[in-house]
Amino acid sequence: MSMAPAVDAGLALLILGLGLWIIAARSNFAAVVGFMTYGLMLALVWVRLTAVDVAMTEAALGAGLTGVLLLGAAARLPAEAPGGGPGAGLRVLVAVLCVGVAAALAGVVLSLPEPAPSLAPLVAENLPPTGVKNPVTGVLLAHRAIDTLLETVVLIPALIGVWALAADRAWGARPGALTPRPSSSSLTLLAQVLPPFGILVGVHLVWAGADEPGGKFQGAAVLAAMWVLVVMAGLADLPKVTNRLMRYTLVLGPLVFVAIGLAGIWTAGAFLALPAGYAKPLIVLIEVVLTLSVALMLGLLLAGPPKERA
Amino acid sequence: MSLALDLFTIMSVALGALFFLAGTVGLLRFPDTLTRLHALTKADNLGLGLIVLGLLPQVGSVVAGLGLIAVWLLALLAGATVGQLLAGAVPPSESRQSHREGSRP
Amino acid sequence: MSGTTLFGLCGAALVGLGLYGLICHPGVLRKILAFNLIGSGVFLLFGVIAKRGGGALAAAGAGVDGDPVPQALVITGLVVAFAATAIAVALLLRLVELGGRDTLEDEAPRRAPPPPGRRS
Amino acid sequence: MTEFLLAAAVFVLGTVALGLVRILRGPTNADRMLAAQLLGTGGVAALLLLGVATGTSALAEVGLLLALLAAFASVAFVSGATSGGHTTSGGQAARGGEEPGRDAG
Amino acid sequence: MSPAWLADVLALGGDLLVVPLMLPVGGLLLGLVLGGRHLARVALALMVLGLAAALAVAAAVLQAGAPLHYELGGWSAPLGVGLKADGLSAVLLLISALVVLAVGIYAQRPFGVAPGTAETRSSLAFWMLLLGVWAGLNTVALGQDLFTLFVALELLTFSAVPLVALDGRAETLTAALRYLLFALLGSVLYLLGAVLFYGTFGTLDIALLATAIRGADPLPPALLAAASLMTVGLLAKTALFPLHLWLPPAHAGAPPAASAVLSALVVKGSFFLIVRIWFDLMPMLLTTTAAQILGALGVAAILYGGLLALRQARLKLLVAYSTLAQLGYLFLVFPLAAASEAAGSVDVLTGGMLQLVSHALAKAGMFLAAGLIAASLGQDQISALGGIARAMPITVLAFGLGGLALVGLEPSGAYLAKSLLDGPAAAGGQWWWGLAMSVGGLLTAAYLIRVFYHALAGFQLPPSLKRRPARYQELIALALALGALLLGLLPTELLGLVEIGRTGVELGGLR
Repeated sequence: MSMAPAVDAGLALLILGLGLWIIAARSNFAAVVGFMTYGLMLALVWVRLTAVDVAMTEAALGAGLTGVLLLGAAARLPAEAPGGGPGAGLRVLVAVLCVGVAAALAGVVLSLPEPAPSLAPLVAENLPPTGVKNPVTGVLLAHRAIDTLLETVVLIPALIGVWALAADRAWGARPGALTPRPSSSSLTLLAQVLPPFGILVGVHLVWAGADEPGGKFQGAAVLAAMWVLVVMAGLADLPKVTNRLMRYTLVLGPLVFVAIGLAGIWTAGAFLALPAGYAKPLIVLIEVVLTLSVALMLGLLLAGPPKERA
Repeated sequence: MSLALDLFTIMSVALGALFFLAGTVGLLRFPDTLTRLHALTKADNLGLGLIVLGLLPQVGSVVAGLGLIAVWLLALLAGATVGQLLAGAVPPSESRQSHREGSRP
Repeated sequence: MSGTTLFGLCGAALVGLGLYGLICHPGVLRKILAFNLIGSGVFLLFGVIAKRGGGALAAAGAGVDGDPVPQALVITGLVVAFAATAIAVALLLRLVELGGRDTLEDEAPRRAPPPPGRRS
Repeated sequence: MTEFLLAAAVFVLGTVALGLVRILRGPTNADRMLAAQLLGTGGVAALLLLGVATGTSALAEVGLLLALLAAFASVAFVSGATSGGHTTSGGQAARGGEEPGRDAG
Repeated sequence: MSPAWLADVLALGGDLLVVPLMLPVGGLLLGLVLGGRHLARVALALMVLGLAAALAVAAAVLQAGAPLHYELGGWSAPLGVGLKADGLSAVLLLISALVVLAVGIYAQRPFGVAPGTAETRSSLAFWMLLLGVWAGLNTVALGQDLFTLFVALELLTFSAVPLVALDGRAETLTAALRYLLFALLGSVLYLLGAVLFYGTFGTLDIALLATAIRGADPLPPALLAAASLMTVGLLAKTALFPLHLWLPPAHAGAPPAASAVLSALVVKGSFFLIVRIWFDLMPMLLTTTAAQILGALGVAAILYGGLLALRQARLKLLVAYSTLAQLGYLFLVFPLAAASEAAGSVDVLTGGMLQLVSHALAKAGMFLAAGLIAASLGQDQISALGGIARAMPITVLAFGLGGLALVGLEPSGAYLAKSLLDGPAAAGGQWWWGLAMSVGGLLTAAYLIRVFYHALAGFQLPPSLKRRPARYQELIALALALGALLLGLLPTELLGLVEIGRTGVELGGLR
């Protein structure tokens, strides 16, 4: 008997059970911890789906940073979810509707065409001009570069939206959602030992991302996590929201990306096109600067709006 | 040679898996947070260590092996520190305080 | 049934589950969690479609089998979902800080929050 | 060997599932976090087993990421739980009295 | 316009499309670095450039008589991502640039930073978010790839939601949170539809998908699921009845400059995508009951929004409910296009886009005017408006002209739109759509009369104003409202802009 189906079935059961728990739990905190475990299991599912790049992103962003964000929220909210909500009748109605949606989707999944349509051959054919060997990186930075550019740009209004929730007089203060813990030797130790390790992993992910699984988003998420860790241990302060250097770093990545893209109009005939022969170094350059900006943005999104310290 | 290595892998991984089981049983059966904590940090680190050890002969390259060892070391470091932190976060009265839920008294 | 199809069905179920939570759960934090659940279900469908469409790259020896386009889209989508969660959490925390409740229900609470230190 | 490693992965996942009961039952949040910590290590172990069994590339990196982020999450928990931000009933943390931004006219 | 100038622009070809795409993005990046006092001025300068770019694109499209295409990065679909500017895109680009510029001028005072003062929270946030909304809209107008459009929708959402909560009061935070949850649900449903398209046809490019769908027989079940999921998701973002719950508190609670953009433009972005999906992607589905359902929901929105607007005590809430009703008109496009012959369906779409533009101008003007009134009185209870018409004649005139434009008096854009829509309704024997439009017009007139009844009462005793509005702000509101009222005078060649890139054949040919 082959074990692979058992692995898949076990993972599927775990995921569904955890999903049910996240919805059904009474305690907010229990639901969030369930969500983090859920993210971890999802990373395993992505490995099973041979999408290692996604597994890394899920582990770092989906489970890690999102989990920490929600954990912080749960710690500041009442322990139990508020009561109320729709009445029993309506709940049944909604449940029926949701089962219907799920069943319809399941039907669609089962009826997907065979053989499956795929752009994989096209990507494989068009990967050599980009100079990179990781097809996911090729798609993100060459074939669909506009999505990646817009996505880093999307983070800017998101960050502004978070900052805008400050009190007027707190403008110019430091972000206040991360609460530095009163010094504790073990935490300080961890915050000193873990980041060098994490930074190494993050840099390696970015560097290797051109040819192997990994890339800027995964690397940036790790770097952001290490930064936040150091802040939580009280070893470093967050920059004030008006800090110039921070603002320059935030826009550096997208700005370089746009500049290279615009240069492409003259050097390679189209916006976001990369001149032949220079594609790989330019992609690596974009990856590196984007990593810096994205890591900073992710960390700041986690750090919340500026707040005056009491 | 290969057979011996395979045997080594099987033994080591199986033992590691058993440690995980032990850790889980401890997590479920031990009476309070602190004893659970102590049982757990040992069990899961040993479990992961044994599994990594068992996997070493199965990976092709030295680099990959070093990577596995790095994972274990990292988990060890994190587990130890976090265990200590969690222990600090559990005031003796915590088990009688709020945040509780479910059927256990 | 192949594992891939199984995960596809799993994704469909997660969407349904999350939808229920998003509509029915009164707590905002739980609505945010439910949204993330739907999101992961959708991403899982992307993954299933990527896996189904794989093969050609493996044949070309690229080391990854699976359609890289949906995989790239999921990575983009995960970052966007994180940003969405960050805004929602920040809004919620600010609302509670200003004395609001962690729910969007208009009427007064039907069930009083349990007093601290007592089991509900 | 592949089958054995996969079987071991299933076994470890099984213990993980068992450990979930602790997240469900609590009773304290520290217990839940402890369970999550065990699940994290178990998840890493299962990942390594799966990866070696199927010859996944960049396996150690995924493992490292998981271990790093698990440690990070635990620290975040401890910080949140002990920094006084933990409230047990609604609105008590509200400070109120913040002046609203000016209404643009 | 000089031919030489036009020739230069046309020579740019597709590269021209990069300008509206990247101008607001560049503004976002520069703005974050500049911050402080310069931001308001730089943003305004970019908005002037943006209007010029939108005009250039429209001129190029008109001149060419065909859509402009562009392949980003030189990669052609399905691997790459394309841009396209057809008549519809040009209209959305133009109206976005126009309203954003008007609001940008208006907001110089409330969101400017006085010399010598450091950067303030509300000013940085407002200008950055306004640029974000603009970037999202321009990407929605030009995008040809379902996933790129998803990112554009998120750009729009992430910029629009914080605008609602800009004043930081608990009520507006609640409104923003509710809006965000609706919008996120909408996005994720849209994305779900997109993945089903990819799984079935292996591409996300709208044109390639349309071809593949046309050739598919029978239609795969995934297609229906994807179409409904995407439509429902976008309806939640557009706030079509019954998914409208979030809109009134959000639009009424935001600062007026933000409300104007939210009501005039943001909800239109998602509507625009619904039009793209139904008219470009799968026109053959338009003849089915789905179009009738959309139309029926539109009618429900017209009646419900109108009735509730009539019952509001606050001016800004009244304007917000009026937006609900006016959005309903847009959805009559679907059943009417289905009911008309190929040539007529183009007319219907022209009418729909005209209604979109007319409402955008009128509603922006009305929200700005209502905001000025609220700021001057310190509150916006309709019953307490007595004498305001004497104290602030220009503002009240702007509000009134905007209202007349909504009612659809000649020569307003709405009048022309309704006559374009009425023809097919009558010809197709579907008189009830016309009836709904008339009843909606009556309701609109009723709630406006109620406002004027109060505003004109007590003409002898004008209220004491807490602060006087700046004259230029009043004039901006007036200009927007006048624009809506005089839209019907546009030369017919310009109306033909909407038809460019639209053959009508797809629709007619398949029935």
